[in-house]
Amino acid sequence: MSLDPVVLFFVLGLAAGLMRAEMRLPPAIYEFLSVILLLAIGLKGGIELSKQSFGDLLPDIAAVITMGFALPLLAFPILRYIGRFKKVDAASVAAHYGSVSVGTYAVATTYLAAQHISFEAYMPLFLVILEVPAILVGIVLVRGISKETHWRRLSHEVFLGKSIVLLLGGLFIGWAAGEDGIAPIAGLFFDPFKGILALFLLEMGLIAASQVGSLRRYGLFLLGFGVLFPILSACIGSGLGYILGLSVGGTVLLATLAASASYIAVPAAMRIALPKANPTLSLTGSLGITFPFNIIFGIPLYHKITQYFYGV
Amino acid sequence: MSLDPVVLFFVLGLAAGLMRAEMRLPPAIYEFLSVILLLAIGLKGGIELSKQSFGDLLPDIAAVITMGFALPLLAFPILRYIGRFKKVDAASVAAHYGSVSVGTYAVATTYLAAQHISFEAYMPLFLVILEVPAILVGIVLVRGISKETHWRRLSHEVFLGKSIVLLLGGLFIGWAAGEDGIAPIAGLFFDPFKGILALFLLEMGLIAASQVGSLRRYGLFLLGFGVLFPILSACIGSGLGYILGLSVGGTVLLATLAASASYIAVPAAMRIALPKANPTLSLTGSLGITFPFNIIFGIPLYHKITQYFYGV
Amino acid sequence: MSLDPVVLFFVLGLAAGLMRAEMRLPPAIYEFLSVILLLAIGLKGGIELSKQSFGDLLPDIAAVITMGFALPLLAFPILRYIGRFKKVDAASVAAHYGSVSVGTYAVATTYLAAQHISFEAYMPLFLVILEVPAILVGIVLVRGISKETHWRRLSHEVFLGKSIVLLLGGLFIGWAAGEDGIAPIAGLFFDPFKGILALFLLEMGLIAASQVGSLRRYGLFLLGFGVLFPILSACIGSGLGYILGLSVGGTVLLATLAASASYIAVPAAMRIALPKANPTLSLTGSLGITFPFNIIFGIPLYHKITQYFYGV
Amino acid sequence: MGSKLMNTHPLQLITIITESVLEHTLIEDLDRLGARGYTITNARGKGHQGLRDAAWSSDSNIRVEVLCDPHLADVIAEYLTKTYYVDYAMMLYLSDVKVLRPEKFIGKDEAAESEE
Amino acid sequence: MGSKLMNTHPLQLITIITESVLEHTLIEDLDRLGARGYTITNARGKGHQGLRDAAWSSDSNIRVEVLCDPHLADVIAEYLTKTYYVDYAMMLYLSDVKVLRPEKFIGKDEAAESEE
Amino acid sequence: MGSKLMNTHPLQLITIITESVLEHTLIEDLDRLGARGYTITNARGKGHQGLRDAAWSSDSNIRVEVLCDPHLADVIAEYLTKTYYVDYAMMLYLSDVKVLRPEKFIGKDEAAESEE
Ligand SMILES: Nc1ncnc2c1ncn2[C@@H]1O[C@H](COP(=O)(O)O)[C@@H](O)[C@H]1O
Ligand SMILES: Nc1ncnc2c1ncn2[C@@H]1O[C@H](COP(=O)(O)O)[C@@H](O)[C@H]1O
Ligand SMILES: Nc1ncnc2c1ncn2[C@@H]1O[C@H](COP(=O)(O)O)[C@@H](O)[C@H]1O
Ligand code: NA
Ligand code: NA
Ligand code: NA
Repeated sequence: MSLDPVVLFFVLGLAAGLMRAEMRLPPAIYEFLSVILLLAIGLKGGIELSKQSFGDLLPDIAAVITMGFALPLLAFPILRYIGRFKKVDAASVAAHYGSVSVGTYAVATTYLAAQHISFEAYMPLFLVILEVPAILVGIVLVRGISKETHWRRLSHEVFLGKSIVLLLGGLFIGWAAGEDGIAPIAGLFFDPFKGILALFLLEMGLIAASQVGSLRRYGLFLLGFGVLFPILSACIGSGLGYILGLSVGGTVLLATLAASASYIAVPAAMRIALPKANPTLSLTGSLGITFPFNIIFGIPLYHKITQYFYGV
Repeated sequence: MSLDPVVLFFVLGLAAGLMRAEMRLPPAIYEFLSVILLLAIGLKGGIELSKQSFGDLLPDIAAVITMGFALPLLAFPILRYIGRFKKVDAASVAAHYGSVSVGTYAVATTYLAAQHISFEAYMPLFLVILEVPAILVGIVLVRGISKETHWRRLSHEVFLGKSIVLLLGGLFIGWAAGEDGIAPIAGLFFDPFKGILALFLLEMGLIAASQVGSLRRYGLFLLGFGVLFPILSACIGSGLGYILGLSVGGTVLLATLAASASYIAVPAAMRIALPKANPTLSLTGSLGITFPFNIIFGIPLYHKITQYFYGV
Repeated sequence: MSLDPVVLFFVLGLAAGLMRAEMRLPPAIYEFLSVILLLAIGLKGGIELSKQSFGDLLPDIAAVITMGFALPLLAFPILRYIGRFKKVDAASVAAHYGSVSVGTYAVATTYLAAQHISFEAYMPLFLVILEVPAILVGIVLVRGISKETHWRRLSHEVFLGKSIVLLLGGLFIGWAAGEDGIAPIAGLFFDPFKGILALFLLEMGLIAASQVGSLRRYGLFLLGFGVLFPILSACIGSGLGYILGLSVGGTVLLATLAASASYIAVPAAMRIALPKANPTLSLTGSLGITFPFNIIFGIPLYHKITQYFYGV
Repeated sequence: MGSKLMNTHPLQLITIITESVLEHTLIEDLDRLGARGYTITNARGKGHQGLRDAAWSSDSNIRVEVLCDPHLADVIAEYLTKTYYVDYAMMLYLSDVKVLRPEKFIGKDEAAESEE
Repeated sequence: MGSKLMNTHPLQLITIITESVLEHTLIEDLDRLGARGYTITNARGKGHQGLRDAAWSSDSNIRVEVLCDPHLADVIAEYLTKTYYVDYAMMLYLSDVKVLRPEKFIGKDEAAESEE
Repeated sequence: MGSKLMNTHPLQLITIITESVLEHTLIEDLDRLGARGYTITNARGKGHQGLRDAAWSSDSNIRVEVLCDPHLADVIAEYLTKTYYVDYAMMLYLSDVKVLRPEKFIGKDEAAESEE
């Protein structure tokens, strides 16, 4: 199996980071790249949505939301009772793993594209939808539905976070303008997409490498959890895709979404909602273990799992 | 009428900003985008200029400069006597509205392109030319041609401002290298142009939304002025285009230039030349009112006005 | 001879800088542009390498390394005894001129492309290789192979510097993924390459212009050295290319590499290894004199020299 | 030693270094507690909570300066320390500074008072 | 309390927070008035003139530090306050600091003097 | 004047402005000498070694702050001055500041001691 060049960029970043080469991109550039990725994913989804009837999507959406609530509820007891994490840490890590990572999703779409496997147009919608429920679960697990929580401030942070607004905005613009309307802006959002993803992954590799120090600190349980729980989630996601009657491509994406762990939106929300949770613990897991695992081994594996479900 | 996607990006930014989503691009990226827009506009104009004789452009230039002096002189008494602005504020706001906005111009060119309406190659030259006279008028209105003004420092600021140098530089390089010479750099300046404009407008929407607070403070007169004066200016610009014998496209652009208000070059110059002028007042007008109005409603309206002149 | 537009961008930057226009790009953007340039150069070389056998490249590499050691050893006595520089300054400047400039190399490749002259695929490898030896020579000239030098820290700085890692990384990814594998990321790395180089050179022009002040301070010898030593080096590089049996294009590139002076990797290394060397002296030479000379006059001249060698 | 200007007025400068994620909450706090202004720069650093130098804001720092009268400085310092020190990466210090026109920072009445 | 080093010398630090648009004028002023150096960082903030946090420089802030002897500090503070306080968003404060090698900031003669 | 809080503790703040190229060496030095943390911002400036405001790091500045007890401050200041002042663009000053919870910066024992 030959590696996709975007994955090679990640490996390059990882290697350079482990050798302590100083190559970090300026934060402004990292943000620029992620804004383009988010908008591009949204726009692509929107264009496809504009081609077909929105129709009977509601049951699927409900099912996916349910999965978004279920995954962190599954992760929590594992972390709490097997991992012996403090309650607040277990809840926070569960929220990270219940939510999703846009970078992982993007790599999965290029993986499918390279194999000429198509997928449902509305997958970016699931990407948006899956960001939120796990955050709520994480908070409620610790605080109950207490009044002390700054729900106003928090829902602002959660629902108006950069990634959700850009994904939804892209979806809307893509849907409103349609394929022909979007064509003139393809030169920024579609043609360089994979190159931008490559550069983004180079940086992610460097960041992941910088987690190694804390990885050592948190030890084997986190390592095991960060690899095994995503595989478990992917099975659930893959099974759900099968039940919902998604295509193989769509199912692989849903499995990848389930398996991916957030490292931007959720950390920010947890700092506000559960300040007593140890932020390094969750980041070490999602960035230092699960992200690399998913990018390099996970996605092809979830493809295999899906093929198994579909009996291909 | 379906909205151009670049306008939708502006609307997205505006909406996100009004909902206080934190999505501002890093300043470095904003600057990167504007540098590319300015160079691209210049290069495009320069390529066209290289194809035809510069010929009898001088009368047109003179006429446009005259308009550049006339517009702020028209705005000043309205602001001073109807708006009851302080003299220095009236002069400063007049300078903003007499000058031009590159973002508005860029949107107008993509508007025309979407409708397959061509325009004169040398329009970017008018864009450059119109930046300056209004600034001079604004200063002289307050200070006369007094010696106290730091003319050396000021003319440096005005004539060597980033936008003028980049536009003129682009024009020159486009003219010197010609279409074939520029072709290899199209991959940065022309292919992603509309995408870059879209991202730029997303940010402009966020910035415009942040003006809402001060909008409330300055009230109805500014709102009225920010909408009606551009329409008046557009009529003047459109009439002038007609008299000069420009094409419909060129006339729409000249009307848009007349209607647009500066929010970068002039504010900077006014801070130095007229420090007693209230900078928020002018910015609220040009950024918070006139820019959104022009982008969303103005340009199609100025097209209508021009069609009326030409009896189309 | 008509100037390539990328050279015109450099001239624009130079002119704007000399007129003190404030147009500097944000540092983050400068870094973004150079990361893309470095990766693109590496990727291009890697793709070509993947097409042919690595074969008998080792002798060439050895010869080029030898040149990398020889050039600073040639520059040192000139600086020390004709220029009467302090020992440490002579060594530092020699290290700068013995090493290479990626920007100059990139301009040379577009120069060749514009003239439809092909060159050997592995030239980026020489670019990487030539960065290092001159640094070692510069240090040893001052300190001998003393233990006092922080060799560990220094070799880290030298071998894991951004430019080397990105060039080598690009080479490796290009080689591993091959032409087809890289095609999907061409939209960021290849299509906009020349435009990105143009923007990079605009900034370089501004930076070069800011060296004028110190240029006056260091006077005529530096000016002479900054022009004549590169020509001498180019002759050596060209001769070596001829002996190694490179194509005309490859020889022009080797001559340009020999003639170019480092302004990023070496200054950083010298600050650590030879802190007593005056950093402005070297930068004024490499950035203020040699870079502009090479970009505008040098590369065509080295082409002429090469043609002379080949009797074309 | 020090400035000999007649009309300088002693004030307190609070400098807070903390997680970027707190920026908005902090600004609201400062407003509420009565600060007349603040200045923010982006920063990176290391402390008890480890290295803070990330590409995204939840893992990088800000450096906030607030100039105010000593009493308010105490109020702000106490409040922030109590509210955030335990759970967030935060460092806070106070320094004595002088300004030329205290009205700008503490209101006219207090300025007159502090002059006495 | 404080540093016990024998050879520290008291100097004044002027910190100026103002509109980016003033950067060049300010540097010229400082040069002219005799400052031996300055340090600038980009900043954002809020004060009497409202929020200053824009993408372009006419609406963002800079933070300028100048280290110098107390006399020059007074001159600079007075001059800047007089020249810019009314019309520009500007805040300026002075603080007492110590340095180890005062020659770098105030010239050898004055350094010797201040040592006495 | 100044903060009237009972539980403030005087500490020293060292501010170092120097070449970006030194960032890593400096951090290692600070760690080795015993500093419990540091804060860094990017800066530009001018001093004896001329203008420092480049696009790449070997020619731009950083501004490093270290808060610590007076003794360590002296050690750090002496070491850095001795090691880097001659060859590098560097400026360093010390100021007296107060913190509310000194444990964070000087260790519990010393904190208790300094309270006496
Ligand atoms: N001793 C110190 N000197 C300077 N800055 C510090 C110090 N301790 C902490 N900081 C800064 O304050 C932030 C939060 O500190 P902490 O809560 O100790 O992690 C760090 O990321 C540093 O930027
Ligand atoms: N009390 C304050 N504390 C800290 N910074 C302030 C304060 N007041 C003003 N500033 C800063 O100084 C700038 C100009 O202040 P002003 O002239 O009051 O608008 C503001 O944008 C802030 O960055
Ligand atoms: N008098 C001063 N006031 C403020 N900053 C200074 C001063 N002198 C030097 N600096 C800063 O320290 C850096 C190094 O100083 P120097 O070693 O004198 O070149 C300069 O680039 C400035 O950022
Ligand atoms: Na997940
Ligand atoms: Na106008
Ligand atoms: Na060389």
